[in-house]
Amino acid sequence: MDLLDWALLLGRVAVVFAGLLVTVMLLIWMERKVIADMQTRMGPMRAGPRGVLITLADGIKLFFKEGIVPAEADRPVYLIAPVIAMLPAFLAFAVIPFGTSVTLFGREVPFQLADPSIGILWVLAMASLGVYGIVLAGWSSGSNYPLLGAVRSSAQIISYEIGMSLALVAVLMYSGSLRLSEIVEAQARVWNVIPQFPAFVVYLIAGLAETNRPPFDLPEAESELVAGFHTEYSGIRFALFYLGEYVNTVTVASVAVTLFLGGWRGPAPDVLPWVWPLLWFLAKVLAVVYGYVWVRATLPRIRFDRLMAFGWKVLIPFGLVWVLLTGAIVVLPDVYGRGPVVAGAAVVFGALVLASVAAPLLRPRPAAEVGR
Amino acid sequence: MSADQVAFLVLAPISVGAGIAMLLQRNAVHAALLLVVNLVTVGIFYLMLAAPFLFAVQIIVYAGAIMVLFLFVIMLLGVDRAEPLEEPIRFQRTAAVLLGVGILAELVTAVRAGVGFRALGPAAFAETGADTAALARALFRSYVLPFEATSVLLIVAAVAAMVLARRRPAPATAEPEGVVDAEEAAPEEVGA
Amino acid sequence: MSGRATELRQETMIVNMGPQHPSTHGVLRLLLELDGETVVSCRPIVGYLHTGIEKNTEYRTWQQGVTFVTRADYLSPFFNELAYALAVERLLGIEAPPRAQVLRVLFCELNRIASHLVWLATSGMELGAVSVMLYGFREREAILDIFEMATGLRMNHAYVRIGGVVMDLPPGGEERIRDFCDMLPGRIREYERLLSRNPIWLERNVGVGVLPAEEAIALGVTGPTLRAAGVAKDVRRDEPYCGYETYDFEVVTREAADCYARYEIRIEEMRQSLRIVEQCLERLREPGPVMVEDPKVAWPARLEVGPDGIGNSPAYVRHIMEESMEALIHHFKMVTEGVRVPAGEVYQPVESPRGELGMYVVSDGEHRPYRVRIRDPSFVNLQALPTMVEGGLVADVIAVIASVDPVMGGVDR
Amino acid sequence: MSERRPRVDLSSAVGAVASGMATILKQVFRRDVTEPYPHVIVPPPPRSHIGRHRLNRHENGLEKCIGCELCAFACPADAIWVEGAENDPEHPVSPGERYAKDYQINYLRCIMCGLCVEACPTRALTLTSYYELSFTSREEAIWTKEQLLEPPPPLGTDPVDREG
Repeated sequence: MDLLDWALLLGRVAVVFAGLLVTVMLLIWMERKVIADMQTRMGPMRAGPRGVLITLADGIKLFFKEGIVPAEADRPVYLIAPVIAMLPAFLAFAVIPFGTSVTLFGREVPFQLADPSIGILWVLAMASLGVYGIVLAGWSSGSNYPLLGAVRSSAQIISYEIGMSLALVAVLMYSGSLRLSEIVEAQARVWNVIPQFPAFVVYLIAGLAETNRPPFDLPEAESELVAGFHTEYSGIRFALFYLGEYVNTVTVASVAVTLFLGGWRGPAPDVLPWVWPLLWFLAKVLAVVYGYVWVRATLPRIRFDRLMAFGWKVLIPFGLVWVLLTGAIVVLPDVYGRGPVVAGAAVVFGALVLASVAAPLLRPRPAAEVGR
Repeated sequence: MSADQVAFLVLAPISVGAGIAMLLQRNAVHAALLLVVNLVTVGIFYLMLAAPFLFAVQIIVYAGAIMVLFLFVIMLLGVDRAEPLEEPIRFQRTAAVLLGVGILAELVTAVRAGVGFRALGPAAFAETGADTAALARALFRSYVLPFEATSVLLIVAAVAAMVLARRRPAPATAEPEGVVDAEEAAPEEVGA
Repeated sequence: MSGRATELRQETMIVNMGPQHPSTHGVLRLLLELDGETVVSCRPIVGYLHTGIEKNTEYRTWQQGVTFVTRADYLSPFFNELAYALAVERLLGIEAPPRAQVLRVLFCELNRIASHLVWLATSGMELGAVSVMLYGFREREAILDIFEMATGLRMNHAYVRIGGVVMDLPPGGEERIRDFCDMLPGRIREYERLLSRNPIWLERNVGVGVLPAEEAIALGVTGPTLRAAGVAKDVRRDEPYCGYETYDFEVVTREAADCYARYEIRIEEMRQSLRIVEQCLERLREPGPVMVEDPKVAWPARLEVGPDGIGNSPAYVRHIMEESMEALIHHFKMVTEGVRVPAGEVYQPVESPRGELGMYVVSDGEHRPYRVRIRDPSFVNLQALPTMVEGGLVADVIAVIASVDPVMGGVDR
Repeated sequence: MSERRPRVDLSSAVGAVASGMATILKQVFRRDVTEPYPHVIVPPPPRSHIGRHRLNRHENGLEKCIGCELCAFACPADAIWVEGAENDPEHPVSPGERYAKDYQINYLRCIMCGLCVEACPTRALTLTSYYELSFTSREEAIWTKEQLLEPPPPLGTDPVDREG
């Protein structure tokens, strides 16, 4: 590595950082607009054309607001918690390939900050660190509502991380690599979302929980815990939480795009070949986020005990079974050849269909059901 | 001086410092946090030694899961208060010192002798980037029996912990508030 | 060892939910004792919105009282006004003209829909269904527009007066209400599509906050909360007023006694109210006076809108100022002294959206009430809150408050 | 407390969520209900008396108010202060014997109930729907006779309230 390499690396970091900030800015605006649209409202209209600068305005406002430290707070932890919440969110994005590459000064510059062999594990590692910000913020505020929020959050994030990891494991087994660029390569023909649809669904649900988005926004749950872990935060420190949360949303959506939706792949004309993948990537991320906003507009907030039950009793067993199946799909043809495996799968599938048809008929009719 | 060396020189004092500070810290949450710092720096050392998989596992499992559970318990039970000073086990301190010295001696001898360690060096993995695959091969082919035995052991331990920690189901004549009364909970099921 | 462990077990957390809290319907304060997230005990504390409405009425004329009581339960102003007016009319031994009665029923039922829409909106918001909140308020806005068109105000109308109502519907008013009646059923179906079978909505509401009939009756609970326990109690049916016995509607009940049953009841009640509104519109085809003729009782005002705003009509001004000295004297007497109500006491209940809203009015024969006591259903229903939430989770507290739908203005008066 | 748990099976849950999401999407194509207030002002209905009062004059410029204080009597909130006085026959302020020497309405007390205009025997006092009332001090909230005699400007033109 010579000086130019270093400069290019630093440049990439700066560009990605700034790009992420701008994306978050647009994303918040988009979310507010989309949900307003779904609620027959207009949403923000004042700052900038059709309110596009509203996030900037909010950010500036928050920056100049007084930051209050509660008397009961554990001061050092309280002050550092927002930073801890925000940093992993940014770091996680480092391994996402959001385009192909471009040649600058005679060097090839990939649209990805780093492509380590562990790839997706880096994202998981950073996601698991992100919980500290929330937990510490809740604990250090020295107040009851944040504490409840923090407890909820740590339980929730740890639980759903398992479900999320299982979904990712299935994809990794299917693609045969941890390296994100290779996973994107492997989707040149078929996007993973088709063979790995169950994993996709599990991932999206777990992703909602990981980013504390409705209907899984229990750590915040404004109607129960006021604002959950960040009840006591104000000013720029509150803004950091907000920022971290949305960067997380971008990351989760980006991972979904990379692992399931073919990453930056998409039809592209020959002009400016490096721009199109970028646009495709952005479009796919926005589509995923649109889906998240749509879910937010539709669903009520789930209750905490049901959330945990859903995570442990539905998502994780389902994920385990799916990992097992994926393993069978990947390994068995190598061992026994294609034909017998397909035949065996057909027999098992048929038996399952038969069983699912027969089961309701055999079961005695339950008495008066609730919530018809 | 290479970039790795610079990083090491910066991180090593932090790591050791965090470890020592953790021991000296009275506030349980602060101590746990310092442990997290220590774990993360160790993870970065793994990264510098070209063992990214180990790094990921270190962060995900130790820093991400175990320490969060620690914090969870500390916050939930409010253990961040002063503990009683009397020692439940007699000669605890003497035993601790003896054991500590013993382990130190063992470590020193082992490292000096280099018994059973084969220095592969980063280069062996960095070429192929295949440390994950090598690890998987070791775990799931060569040592699959011990691996499975360990997992069974862990599951047994987890189930046992759940059984021990479980509250006895409230008796049929539960009081209207639905609180489990202190007297009703048998002492032995409260977990040691 | 066991001593310390039990100490841990017993450790509970006291949480003040409110008076500043997003989902306590204003300024309700709940002192919650929590064991983890389980509610061990719940003590509702009221009084943060005390406005002295009851006491104030003792220092105003009988007619001015309407403007006070309408502010008690601010989500159902017509019901407050109606209960008060009916009580005073009973003391006076008069009855409002038929058209006024129909208008009263019409506005009360529209008001019931509006109030239930606010309930739907707030409970949607409190359980996290934000869109339902906006849809609920959106449709309520249409009702408020109707109110504003007819009474000139969106809330606290002071529209129902002793002896009738202050103004008839403006021209075009009936069509406007009819349009609304055409629009709403589709919207109600939309709410149901969003919520009724939604798994999360079911999880949050079914089996939550159960209040069986015996307990509900013992605690004096009325309204949808009582009807959700299968008790078909409805003042409109049991002690009809304003001719409710001549309207065709059903008293909706459910057996489950939980939050979901209350949800179903309120949704169905909106439909029943629409039925009544449509019947009212039929009856409004017949013109007639909206205020009693007796100048010793009737509030002397004939309002008309002009370029300068709303005020007494020039014809009426000419009448009292130039034509009839007697009318002018009555006008002055009514405004300054008001009506003299014979001594006696009366309890007049009406079925408000939240239950039995009663006015206990005592007169000592003077120009002012001796005492006006409002039996507000929110206040009484709040008593049942601890019974419903204790043993449940914090999140259930929210669902239960939402399903009881208290309005603190009515609770604290 | 009886345990009643909802029975939710997968297919009906997925169906319900899907129909809910479809309902939400339907709203996207509905007209926005937002009133972009200072840019577009929806006129209140004619009867609306959500705004300030207005003291009226006869066509010949004399004030309609005769200082009878009925409005102050009718006001349940004690928001109106009227001081009547004898008209100077040479320069009458109002037709008749008396006029309002002082007339004040305290908008911190006023509840917009409209009893005052119902009490006014000369239609001297009317209620308008000019709702752009904002004050920064208690003194400003008490409107004097001179202010009340001014007809209200069209909505949306008060410089104080320009940006809502």
